[in-house]
Formats: sequence, C-alpha cells, structure tokens
Amino acid sequence: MSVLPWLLVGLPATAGLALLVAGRRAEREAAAVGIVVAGVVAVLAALLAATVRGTTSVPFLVVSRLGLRVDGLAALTAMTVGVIALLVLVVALGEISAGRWRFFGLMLVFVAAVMLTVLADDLVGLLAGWEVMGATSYALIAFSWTEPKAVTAGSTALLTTRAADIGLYLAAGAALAGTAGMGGSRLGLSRLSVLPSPWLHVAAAGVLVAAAGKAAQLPFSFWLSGAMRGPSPVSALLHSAAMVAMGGYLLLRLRGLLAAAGWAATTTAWLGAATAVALGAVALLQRDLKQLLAASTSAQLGYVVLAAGLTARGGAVQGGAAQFVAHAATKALLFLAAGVWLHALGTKQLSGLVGAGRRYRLVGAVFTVGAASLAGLPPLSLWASKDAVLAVARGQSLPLYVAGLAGAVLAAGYAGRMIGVVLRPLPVDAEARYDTEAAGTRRVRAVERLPLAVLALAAAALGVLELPAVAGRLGVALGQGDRVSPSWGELALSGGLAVAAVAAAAWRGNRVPSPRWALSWFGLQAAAGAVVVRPVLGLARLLARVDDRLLDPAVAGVATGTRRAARLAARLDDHGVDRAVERIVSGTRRLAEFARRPQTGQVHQYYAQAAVLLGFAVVLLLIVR
Amino acid sequence: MLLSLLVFLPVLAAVVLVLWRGAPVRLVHVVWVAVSVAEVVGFVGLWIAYARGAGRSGANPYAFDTDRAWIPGAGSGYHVGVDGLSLPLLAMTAVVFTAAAVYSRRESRDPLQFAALFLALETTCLGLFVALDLILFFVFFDLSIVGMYFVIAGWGHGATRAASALKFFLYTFVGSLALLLGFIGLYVAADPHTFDMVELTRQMPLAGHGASATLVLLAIAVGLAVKTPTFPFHTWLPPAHTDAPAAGSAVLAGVLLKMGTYGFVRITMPMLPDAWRGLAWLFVVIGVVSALWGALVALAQTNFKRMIAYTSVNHMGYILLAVGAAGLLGGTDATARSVAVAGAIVQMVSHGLITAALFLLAGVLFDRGGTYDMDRYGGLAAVAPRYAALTAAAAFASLGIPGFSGFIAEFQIFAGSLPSATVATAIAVLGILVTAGLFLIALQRMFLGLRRDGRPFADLTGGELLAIGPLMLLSLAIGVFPRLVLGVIDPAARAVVVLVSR
Amino acid sequence: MLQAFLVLSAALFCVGLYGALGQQSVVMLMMGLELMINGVIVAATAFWYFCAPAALDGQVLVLVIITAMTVEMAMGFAVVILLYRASDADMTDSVAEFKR
Amino acid sequence: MYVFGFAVLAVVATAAGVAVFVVDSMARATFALAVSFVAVGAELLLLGSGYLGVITVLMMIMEMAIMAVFMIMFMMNPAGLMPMSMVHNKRGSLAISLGAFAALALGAILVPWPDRRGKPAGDVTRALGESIMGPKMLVMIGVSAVLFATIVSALTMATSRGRYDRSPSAPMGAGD
Amino acid sequence: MNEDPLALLPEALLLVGAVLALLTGSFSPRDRQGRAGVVAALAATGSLIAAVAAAGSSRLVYEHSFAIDAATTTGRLVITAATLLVLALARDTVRGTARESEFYVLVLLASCGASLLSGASDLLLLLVGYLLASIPLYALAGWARNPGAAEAALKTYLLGALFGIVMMLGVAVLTAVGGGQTTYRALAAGLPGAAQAAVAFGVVAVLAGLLFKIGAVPAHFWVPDAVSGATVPAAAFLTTVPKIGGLLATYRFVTVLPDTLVDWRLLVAVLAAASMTLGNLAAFGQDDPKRLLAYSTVSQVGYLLMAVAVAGRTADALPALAVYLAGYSVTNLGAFAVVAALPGRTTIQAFRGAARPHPWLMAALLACLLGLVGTPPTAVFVGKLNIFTATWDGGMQWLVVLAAVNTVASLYYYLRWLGPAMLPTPRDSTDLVARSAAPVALLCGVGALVVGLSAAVVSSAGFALMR
Repeated sequence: MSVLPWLLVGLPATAGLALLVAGRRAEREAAAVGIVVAGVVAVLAALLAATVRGTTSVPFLVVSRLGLRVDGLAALTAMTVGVIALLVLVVALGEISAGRWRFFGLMLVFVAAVMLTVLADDLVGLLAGWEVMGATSYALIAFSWTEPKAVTAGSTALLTTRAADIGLYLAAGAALAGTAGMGGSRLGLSRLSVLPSPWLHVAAAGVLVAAAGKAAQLPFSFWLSGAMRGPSPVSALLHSAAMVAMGGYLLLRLRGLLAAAGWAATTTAWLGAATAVALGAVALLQRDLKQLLAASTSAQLGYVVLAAGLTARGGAVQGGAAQFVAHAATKALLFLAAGVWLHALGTKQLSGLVGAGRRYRLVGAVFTVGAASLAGLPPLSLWASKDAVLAVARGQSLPLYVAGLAGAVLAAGYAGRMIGVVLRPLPVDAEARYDTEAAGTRRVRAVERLPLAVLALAAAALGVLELPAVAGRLGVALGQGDRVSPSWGELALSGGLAVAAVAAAAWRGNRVPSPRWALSWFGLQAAAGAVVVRPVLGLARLLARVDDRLLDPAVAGVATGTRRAARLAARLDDHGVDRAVERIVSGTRRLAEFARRPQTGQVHQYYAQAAVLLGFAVVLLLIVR
Repeated sequence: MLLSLLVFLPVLAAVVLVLWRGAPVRLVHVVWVAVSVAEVVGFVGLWIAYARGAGRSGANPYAFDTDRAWIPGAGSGYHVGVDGLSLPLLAMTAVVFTAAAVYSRRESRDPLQFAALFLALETTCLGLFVALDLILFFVFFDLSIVGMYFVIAGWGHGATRAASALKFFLYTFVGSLALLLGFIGLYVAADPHTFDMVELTRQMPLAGHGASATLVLLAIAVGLAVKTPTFPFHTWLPPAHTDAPAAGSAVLAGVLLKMGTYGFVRITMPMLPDAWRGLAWLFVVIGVVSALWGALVALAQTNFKRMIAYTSVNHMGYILLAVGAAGLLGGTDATARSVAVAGAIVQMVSHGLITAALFLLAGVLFDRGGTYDMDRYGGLAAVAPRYAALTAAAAFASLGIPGFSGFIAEFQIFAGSLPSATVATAIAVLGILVTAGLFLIALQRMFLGLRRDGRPFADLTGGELLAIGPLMLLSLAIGVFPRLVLGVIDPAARAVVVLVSR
Repeated sequence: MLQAFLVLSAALFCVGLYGALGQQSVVMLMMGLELMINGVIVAATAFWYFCAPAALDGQVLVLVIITAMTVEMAMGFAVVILLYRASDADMTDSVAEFKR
Repeated sequence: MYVFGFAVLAVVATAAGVAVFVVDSMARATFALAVSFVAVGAELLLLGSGYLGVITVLMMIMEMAIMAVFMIMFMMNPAGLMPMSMVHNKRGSLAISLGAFAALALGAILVPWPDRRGKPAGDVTRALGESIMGPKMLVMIGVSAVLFATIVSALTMATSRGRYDRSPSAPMGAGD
Repeated sequence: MNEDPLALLPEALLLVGAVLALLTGSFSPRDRQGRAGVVAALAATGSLIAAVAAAGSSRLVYEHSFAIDAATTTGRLVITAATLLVLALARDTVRGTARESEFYVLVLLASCGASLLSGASDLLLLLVGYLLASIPLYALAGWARNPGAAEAALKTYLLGALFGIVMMLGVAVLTAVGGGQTTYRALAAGLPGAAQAAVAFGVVAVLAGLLFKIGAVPAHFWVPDAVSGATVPAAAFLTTVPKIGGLLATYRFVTVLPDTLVDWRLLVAVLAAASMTLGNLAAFGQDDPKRLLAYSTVSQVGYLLMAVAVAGRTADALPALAVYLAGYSVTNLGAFAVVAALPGRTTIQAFRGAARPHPWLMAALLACLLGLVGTPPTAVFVGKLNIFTATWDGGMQWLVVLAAVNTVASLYYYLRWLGPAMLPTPRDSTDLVARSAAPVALLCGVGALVVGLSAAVVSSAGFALMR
C-alpha cells in the first residue's frame, strides 16, 4: 500500500518536532512552516480520501505490528481534520503573535497524533496517537503558561482524559488475553469484536470509558470547561474535528465491538443521548460564549456517540459521520469567530458581545450561519445529520428518540440565544462591556476572514451529505449497507421545533438565568475533586508521612545538622531508620552493651564464667545425643 | 576475551588515572569521557555483531562466552557471556555512564578520584550484567554497593550524606547477604555443586522441593528486592538519592536499580521456575503495591529529587508486576507472557535512560538554585527555556507518553500482565495516572506561572545538553522504533517465559 | 578403687578451683592452680594404673603434666615479677585496666 | 592396709589443700600446699608409679621453696607472715567449686570406667624411659622446646634489665 | 619406617632458628640486634620452603603422633608466612630495644608451637604444642613491660594456665576411656565404645584448651585485654598465628570423635554461634581500634569454627577452613599493620579524615576491613563463601543464616571506623607513619585483594592439596 498514510502522520510530526527542537530560533519561520505543512497535510488527506483504501503496517511489537487502515470513515475523518486544521492555523496567524514556534510546533504534533488516532488499525497505534493527543492538548491549553489557571486547566484536561485512557490499556490487555494462541497482529482493532466472552466485555468497557473521556461525555465533561482557557484556535481545533471529536470517532469506528458486547451499545447510545440533553441544558444557561460553545460540543458529540451505539436498522454510522463532519465545520467556525471577537473586543461574555455581529458584520454573518446550523435550522448541515441519527434511534427505542429530540430543542435554544445576542443592536454602553478578559485590538485581520467564510460555507452546505443520493453513497463508503433515512415527518418535526426554539431564545435569550449548577457544569469538576483528587492527594500525603516516619533520619538529620560523621552510626539509630529497623538497631545496641558486660576486667570473674560455661557445654553434650 | 576487555577497560583506566596522580583535571575528564564513549561504541558493536549471529557457538544461547576456573573448590568460575537480555542493559549502562561522565565536567571535588571511582563502578555494573556465575554476579553486586557508598559519602551534598550513604550501604548489603544465602542454597542443591548460572538453569536444582525451593527463592528475592527496590524495602532510596551527586544518582537509579530486576529475570525465574510460579502472586502484589505506593508518595513530595526517586519505586513496581504475571500460567499463552517480560526488560532500559536524564536535570536545578525544593522555583521556563523544555520532555517520557520508550515498556507490561493478573493490572495501571499528575504538578511548580524571585538561573550549558540530550534522544528512538531493542529482547523474553514455564 | 582415687582427684581439683576463683593474690591463685594440677596428676596416674597399665602413654602423660606444672609455675612467677615491677601490684583485682 | 593408706593420704592431701586457703598467712599456706603434694606423691607410689611420685614430691618442694622466696621478695604482705584474707566472690567460688565437685565425683563413681587391661611392666620406670626415648620421642623433643621457651619467656618477663642496661635506674622496658 | 628425621624439618627449622636468633642476639650489640631478626626471618623462610617441599604427601610419622598432610601443610605455610609478616611488622616497634632479639625468638617459638598443633595427631603432642604455643605468648603479651603489658601478660597467663589444666584433665579422661593410648588412631578405635558421660567431659575439657588457643567463647576473655595491652605487632601475632594452629588442631581432634556418642557438632556449632555473635556485639561500641579488632577476631573464629562443626560431613569443610584461614591471616595482619603504621591514631575517631594524608594506607585498611566483613572480591570473601557453602552442605543451614546476620551486624563497627576515615576533614595531620609497618599494611591489603581475585590459583592449590 502507499506511503501516503504514513506521510500523513510522519510529516506533521517531524515538522512539529523540528520546530519544537529549534525553539526560539524558528520563531519567524514557524507560522509559514506550520501553515505550509498543514496545507500539504490537508491536500494529502484529500488525496488519501480520494484514492487509498486498505491497510499498511510495519513491525512494532512482537504481538502487534503498527498498522494504519484507511477505510471510508477514516478517510472522511482524516480529510476533515486536515482541512479544519489548515483553516484554524491560518486564523491563528492573527491571534498568536508570540511563541509561534511553540504553538505551531505543538499544533503540528497534535495533528500528527490525531492522524495516527484516525488511521490506527491496532490498539498500540491507537493508544499512541490517543495519548500524544492528550499530552499535546495539555501543552496547547496551557499555552499561556504564566497563567496558573490555564496551566491547571491543561492539567485537568490531560489527567481527566488520561484517567479514561486507562480503559484503552485494559482493552489492549483484554485483546491480548482474548486472542491467546493466535498468531498475527493480536491487537488489531478488527479483532476486538470477535474476542471471547469475558475479554470482549472488558475491551468494550475500556473503549467506552476511553472514548467517553475524550469526547467529554458524562461524567467527564468538565475538563472541556476548563479547556476554554486555551487560545481560541486551540479550542477551535480541539473541540471541533480533533481531540473531543476523536472520542466520538473511536466509538463509531469500533461500533462493531460495542454491538458485539450488546450492553455496551445500549449504554453508549444512552450515554450520548443523556449528554446531549444534560450538556445542552448547561449550554443554554451559560453566560460565557466559549463556555456555551464548549458545553454544546459535549452535547453535539452526544449525537455522534448516540449514533455509534445504535444497532437497529443497520446502525447509524452514516448519520454519525455526517454529524461529526458537520459539527466539526460548524464548531470550528463558531470558536474561531468567538476568538476573533475575543481578540478584537477583549471579551467572551455574552453580555459583552451584544451587538458584536453588527460591529463586525462579516464575522457576525458567518457566526450567525454557524449558530443557525448548530441550532438545527433547516436546511443547514446539523439539522440533516442529527435527524439521520434520530431516525435510527426512533427505530430502536422511542425514549431514546425523545431524549435526542429534547437535546435538539435545547441546542436550538442556546444557538438561538447566541444569535439573539450578536444580532441585537449595539447598546450604548457597549465599550464599557469590553475588555473583560484582555485588552482587545478592536480590529479583525484580513487573514482571519477567508477561513471563516470557508467554514461558514461548509457549515451551511454540509447538509448535502444527507441528500439521499449522497447519503447513500456515503453509507456504502462507510460500510453501512441499508440506510434508514429520516422521514419527512421527522425532518419537519425537528425543523419546526428548532425554528420555534430559536425564535423563543433569540427573543427572550437575554433573560435566561444562569444557575450555579449550570455555570459549574453540574459541579462535575468539584465532584471529581472531592471524590478523586482530594482523597488521592490526602492519601499521598498520608503515605508520604508514613514513608517519612519510616525513614526520617535524613529529614531529622537535615534539621539537626549534626556534622560529626564519627557519630553517624549513633545518629542512624538515634533518629531511627524505620520502626522495625530502629527496633532491631536499638535492640542490637542493648545486646552489644550486654555483650560487653562479661568482659569485666576481673580475672576471677573470667574464671567463674568460663567454668560455668564449660559446665553447660558438658551438660549440652550429655543431654543432646 | 573481547567481552572481558570491554568490561574491565574502565577499571583499568581507573587504575591508570589513580596511579598517574598529577594528571591535569581536563585531561582526566577527557580520558574518562573517552573511555566511556569507547564502551558505548564497544557494546553497540557487540550488539550489532550479536544481532548478526556472531560470537555464538552451537546451542549455547550466550554469545562471546568465556568460562574459566576461578574458585573451583566452590564450583565458581569466571563465566561471562551476553544474550538478548543483557545486551540492552549493557548498552544502556555504557550510555548512562557516558552521560554521567560528560555531565561531571565541572566536578571540583577530587575530580581524579571521582572519575576513577565512576570508571571502577562502571566495570562492576557491566560485570554484573555479563556474569554467568552466581558468585561473579554477587561480587559485582557487592562491589557496586561499595563504589556507590563512596560516591554518596564522598561527593554527595547535604549534612546527612554520610548517614544516607551508610543507610544505603547497610540496606543493600543486608540484601546482598540474603542473596548470598539463596545462592548457596542453589549451589548446595545442584549436583554436582556449582554456581554456574547456565548449569543451574539447566538443572533447576530445587525443582520439586517445595518448601526449600520457596525459601531459597525468598532469600534471593529479598536481596534483589532491596536493591530494586520494592515496597517494603525502598526506604533507603530517597535519602540516598537526595544526598547523592547528580551523576551518582543517575547511575544509581539508571543502572544499579536494574541489578535487582535483572536478577529476577536472569536468576530466579529460570533457576527456580516452580517456586517462582508458586510465589508469582506475591510478586504481582508487591509489584502493584510498589507501583501505587511509589506513585502516591511521589505525588506528595515537594523535593524534586525525592519525587523522582519515588517514581523509580513506581516504575520498578511495574517490572515486578510483569515478571510476577509471567509466572501465572493460567488462562494465557506464552506469547502474552513474553510480552510482559519484554515490557519489563524494555522498562529497565527505558527507566535507565529517562531517570538518568531526570536526575541529571535535578542536578542542574541544584547547581543553579541550591535546593531541590520545587516551591522555591517557579516560572523558570521564562529564563531557562531549554532546561524547561528538556525537563518537560523527560517528565512526559517518564510518565509514559507514547513516542518515548516508557510507553513501549509500560504498554507491553500492562497488556502482557492483564491476561494472567487481571485485577492486579487494572489496579496497577492507575499508577500512570498518578505519575502523570505528579509530573504535571512538578512542571507547574518549577517552570510555569510567574517567577518567585529574581535570582538568576542560567539555562542549560552546551555540556549539560550534551550529557542529557542523547539520553532523551535514545528514549525517543526506542519509543518510535521499538524494533531497535525488541529485536534482541523479544527472543530473550520468550526464552525466559519458556524457562519459567518448565 | 579407681573411683576412690578419682574422688580424691576431684576433691583436690575442686579445692584448687575454689582457690583459683576466690583468691585475690596472684600467688595464692597460682597455688589454687597447682592444687588443680595435683588433682589431674592423681586422676591421670589412677587412670593409667586401673585402666591400661600395659600402655605407657598414661605414664608419659603424667610426666608431661608435671612438666607443664613446672613451666606454668615458672611463667607464673615471671608474670608476677613483671606485674610487680610494672604495676606495683600483686592482686588480680587491681589489674583491671582493660575491660568492656 | 592399702585402702587404709590411701584413705589417710587422701584425707591429708585434701585437708592440706583446704588448709591452703584457710590458714591466715601465706607462709602457712605454702607449707600446707607442700604437705598436700607430698601426700599426693605418696599416693602415686600406691599406684605403682615410684618415679613419678618421687619427682612430684621433689618438684613441689623446690617450687615451694621458690614460692617462699617470692613472697618475701614481692608480696605486698612482706614476710608473708601477716594474717591475711584476700578473697573475692567467696560465695560464688564456693558454689562453683562445690558444684564442680559434686558433678565430678558423681561422674567418677557412676561412669562405667573400662576394665583393667594388661598389667604394668615389671620396671615401670625403665619402661617409661624406653617409651619416651622410643614411641614418644617427639613428645619429649617438644617438651624440651617448651622448656627452652619457658626459659626465654620467663627471663624476658622477669629480668628487670635487658642485657644492655647496666644501670639499675634504666627504664624498665621499651614500652615505657 | 616413620621415624623420618626430616619429616618435621619445618618445625625443626623454626626451633633451631629460635636458638640461633637468641645466640645471635646475645653476641650482638644493642643497635645490631637486627641480625637476630634476619636470622629469624631466614629461619621462617627456610621453614616455609621446607613446608612447600614437604607438601603433597600424606602420612603419619613418629608412631602416628604427627600427621603430615594437607592440613599440616596449610598450617605450616600460613603460619610461617604470617610469622614473616609479623617479623616485618614488628621492626618499628622492637628495633633498638633491649629485648629485640627475644621478641624474634619468642615469635619463632610460638610459631613452632602453632605448627606442632596443626599436625598433632596425639593428645600428648597436642598438649605439648599447646604449651609451646602458649608460653611465648605470655611473654609476647608482656613484652613492652609497662603496666598495660603486664596486665595483658597476667590475663593471658592465668586463662592459659586454667584452660591448660582443664585440657590435661580432659586428655587423661579421654585416654582412659579410649583404651589407654593417646594417638588419635587408637582413640578413633577406642572411643566409640566408651562411656558417654566420660567422653562428653573429656571432649569439652580438651576443647577448652583449644578454645583458649583460638580465642573462642568461652575462652575468649583474654583476647581483648591482651590485645589492648600488648604492642601492636604482638597483638597481631597473638590473634593470628596461634589461631591457625589451634583451629587445625581442633579440626583434627573433632574428626577423631564418634558421631554417635556425643553431638559434638552441635557443641561446636553453638560455640561458633556464640563466638561470632558475642565478638560482633562486643565490638560495636569499641573506640580503640586494637580492641575493636580483638573482638572482631573473636567473631572471625566463630565463622572459622563453622567449618569445624561440619568436619567430616562434607569434603569441602577442610578446604574451606584452609582458604578462610589464609585469607583471615593476611587480612587481620593487614588491619593491625595499619594500626601499627599510624601509631599516633589510637582511637577510631582519630582516624577521621586519614584518607587524605594517607590514601594508600587507608586503601589498605579499606581492603582489610571490608575483607573482614567478607566483601568480595577479598580473600575472606572466598573463604566465607567456601565455609558458608560447606556448612550449608553439612546440614547446618541455621548456622549459615546466623553467620550471615552476624556479617551484617559486623558491618556496623567496621564502617564506624572506616567511614569517617574516608571522609574529607580539615584536620592537618602531620602524624608519624611507621616505616616498616606501612609497607606490610599495603602488602596485606594487596594480598587480601589478590588472594581473593586469584582465588582460582589459591584455592585450586589448596583443594589439590586437600583431596
């Protein structure tokens, strides 16, 4: 097979690492390198999608080669990632003015990791891409490393997703266990769905947990909230086509495994639906635009997850993929636009952005298109893709369908709020509401406009993916034979609901309350803190104390600063090595004192002792034969 | 012969240096580095030759085999040789010592003796990994303790260094005696009596002697566990590291700890297979406890070097988990177990490289700031970007991010151990989360945020970069192209699994 | 009859032992040792006479014991002189500089 | 007669032995010791060892003479005639020696000693002489070496001056 | 015939050398007494050569009263070599003193006695060897003629006399119950049928004397006090040469004993355990290096006795004993030589920082002290390894474990001395270095290492002799 898939991973990785190693010396060339490479990657991805199908692998571990597999889903995803990454990097030219070597370097490595995740054909490669993606996301979110909050947010993101990643490690073990005695690449993704019983469930659970963590599904959603501390281009890429979306993608790709495990598919579907509803509600009640978008990411990806979990009527992979792509374009657009405003106006508070769409009309226009798509307004992209998923859901379970529909209404609600806010007339005190985060530039750079326009076009037009002819072919490409199209009734229902909700929200949107539970995303982070982080830290401190007690001579030694090395040994047991050893040592010392007592210096006592001991020796010989 | 020459070249150089007392300091360092580099070249060459099948004869699994009488009365000989198990460790040893040599360019306290001591220490470490005779193994084991004692006591820092050194010495020496008792048990059980490892592996002298085999195994295991160190025996490690000089710590953690884990794979598993299988659950439990205990205690540290020291306990715990799981035969196939063992071996190499780098970096920290207390720093990334970047890379490598060797090791350990020790592995794998957390906290404390004070903090010098950079590059190379090492490790791991399953 | 001689030997030996243990003066202590040897001589001779008179090993043994007694006593006196000259002492109790 | 002789001599030997540590002057103690030895010498005669008995008596007499001289020369209790009680750990000594006696006597009586084998040679003294010049020659060579060593050792310790120190006020030894 | 006059040539040379040295000394002026030393050294060298020449045979001479075999040869070689080292070591201390030649004579006589002990196969000869090896020791201990030396001599003498008497009684009893003859050959035939109580008493009584010679519990009391009071060379001699003869004699003696009658193995094992434990524990708090080494020798005897305890059970016992003895001798002498080489440093605290001014001496001390611990690759390690394996093989695993524990404990006090010595210190030391002790120390240090490293040569030679 061709070298193309490898290039897709290797090129950005190499270029990114080169930038990172070169450091500040590459500051000037960094942006150019980044964009050119991203461009090449986008082209290559498109080329890949157009031409290549199949598997390629190199020897890696003894039980598993490192393989890349290009199928319809992977090709589509890779292309999406490539294009959006390119557009985001272009926009970033305007926003990132210092530390470009670091930004573009990390971004390229990130893209490489995403590509590896997308294409990986086995758990090693998948996990490699998966974890590097997490690590680079840490560095990207914490890009402004002098701000403790940004750094903490990065740490939270990495730790949360890594906690979920453990699932993949377990899945790998299960794969190895379930293929005992078999040859070949035992960690291949395609083998997961045919694992024998206990291991199948372990693998399914592991994959589900890992994906839920990355996709910010319940209960892991909170990391996404903090991740907004990163620069807007980072958010735009992380939350649209990469990182978060990868969780959904993985589930789509491994839907066979979920289906084979049975319960896993159902759980997945319900997880997606629940997240769509819960995080939709959270999004509706935010005050901060980026927080709103973040919550909506979770909610929208809920539909991808839902799609992955659907098994009835041949599944919903086509709808999920469409939802994935449409959401990627839409969300990238919205984040970039939010970033542009943040950059220009210095605020991301909804209250501060009132009328922003009128101040910067192009941005306002594309933002509105994006928001409308997000709202599921016909005939925009997300309307169609969501309904494709929901149609299958209805075939499987009515409650699931209802939940999905509720999520859609909520989505229309928060999208409507955004539209209402940005399209409202500029208030007189607008200037006073700006610059809440940082001093804005009050200027939108030309370089930012083109990508926004492209994305807006995509967000609007990707609905074509649901045109019957396109959708059918897409379904075939994705390996879905018989596809259930949403009925006109369903389409009308969701469209109608969306219109109504948007209208309502745009009208009353500024009166929406922001309860604490919504602002804190159900207090998930606090809960994680209380249930996991603090106990672990407490346990760590406790264990450290135990450990120190056990070995405190060094500590105590530092404190007392005794200098006389001749007394080392004495100090060793004065302060104790550890309890047991200390007792042994002090016991030995006592014994040692005792051992010197016979040596009295008095000959007659030597005589007496020797006589008695010799007597004992005779007795010993007499008694023991 | 060639192998022996490579092993003893450093100590010969040390003798020359000591005898040549008036040598200028610069020249001493040049000699030291040159010899170290020569060792690296030598062992890489040996590796390539081995991979091509050179140096082997007949069915002997060991290449470059030399077997001479030494203490014939006690059935002990000078028997050395290499295989896929020892070669990676030998190369890693040579590399770590080279890094230590390059790093120590500016050692001002008795540089000549320092160099000589390290060269001698290098011979003991190399010797241990080539030894195919238990007594030879033991000799090198003990000599390494003596050498390291002087490194810590003589060139360490802190008022407690002598106490720490003594503690290190006492602990590990006690361990070594338990080891010796176990060896004697093996020797006596063999017929004819012998300390020869190849012969003992062939004979499995205590097979079928339930209780005595278990006792012998426990004796050896205690000795090795102290050195490794695993959970209840690890308390010597943090003070020893805290007070040791940077190069000493790098060697101690990078190389000396591997002596323990290497012993498990080289001695206990092949020679006492049934006892090992009987006690495998114990090693798994100790591995899991060590991994979590080390990670959690490290999480609570504020002293950078102590923190790294505790992460060593964590990483060694994984190795124990893997070798223990390889002894649980139920429900798995040999290949899965060999994955665990291969992971353990890669982990030895990987941990050697990464931890050596981290300790050298800690040395830089102490050199600039005079303390390891992470809270005394902050925002260093602004003034020392190269240092920050390299430390961050090392930290991520240590926490097992793919791309570096640690991932290859830990992935194989977890994947390979899970089939036989499912619950234990599922618990142990939580360790990667804790290590991630602690390294992130450490990075945040030292490098990120705003600077706490305006004290100058010079970035890495070229020399330091030259010492530490190659370690990370090697880790990266193994992480991206694991076949580099797995090519020899895999067969060795399979062989171990076959031996332990007998 | 052997038993009678052995009891005598034991008596002499133990009287000597009592002296060796209880006397402070070095010379008196040596007298105790002599008495012990005395007992040994009786025992050795009795053993020879009553057990294996044909072999002369017992006789030679007695001879060696007597020699030993002589040389030990000679050495004893030499030590006493040394002690007296060097430390101005003749009691064991006063010569206990080294202990523990 | 034989038994009576043995008994008398035994009582004398033991009593004199006890007297050594009971009498209150060193001179008397020396005398008592000599008496004990003479009695033992006589017992040896009863055991058919005329030669050994005689040399025992002679040796002891010589030794006692030397001892007497010694006491006069060196003892803290000059003249050796003063009453004295220089005893320590009396109770312990008594306990140990009585215990030892009980054990030894018990053993002496209870142990089944081997039966007598063979008879003494006609002339024991001559046979002894032949033995030490014959089979036991090495022992006797060794004894001569012991005697040589004793002379050198005793002189090394006892002489106040080395061969080279002529003046009485010379330091006593190299170690001073 | 076995009355081979040349059979005891090595011992005879020592004896004749003693006489000649005395004569040479008598006819030499005070500042020329070194000649006597030369004579003594020549005699010892001659004895060494004679011993080498006599090696390889295995026979009993003088009516089975003296064995010439591997053990004897080992004893002769090690004893004469150690004697030579002591003669060299003593030069600083004795040169020019009034009793210089007497020192040499006494050393030769005691060596002769030790040599006799190592070959004695007759209880009578054992007694004679005991006397010959003991009497010069009293004089050597008191050689310095100061109060300390007097005390040393007194204590050595009094304990030696008591244990000698007990030993004589034991010889009498064993002879009686063993058939009336004193040769081991006769005893080996006669003892199995003897009364148990009598044998038990006899064994303990004879062992008592031997224990005094080797300085083992319960006859160890003289060792620390004598070493503290004696001059360093004398102390080195006291703790080395008699032990060699004594241990070989003990080995030879116990092999005569029937296994069935009394459990002498257990007794020896208990004594070994007690010696090593007591010696180690008592050494813990010592500040005087001499006294510390004295206790350490007590513990070393404990390890050596392990080989005796398994005598006959395993073929490795004797070779192990021989190897350990050789290693112990050179190592122990080396440690004492370092003490002698730095006469100004009389406490272990005074050794602090000595590595700076005296790197080579401290390197020798390092080799010797770690050697005494049993750290590879020193000679004692090889010995210890052999003894441990032999003891384990002989079925006394508990003793091996105890010995290992003791080895650990011993680290404590050796490091208490060694550790500070290696540390840098600002102390300006312009202390005296004894001229002839220092080379001996180095020689021993190197020897300890070389013997350990070339264990192949040494022990294969040893084993070739033994088997």
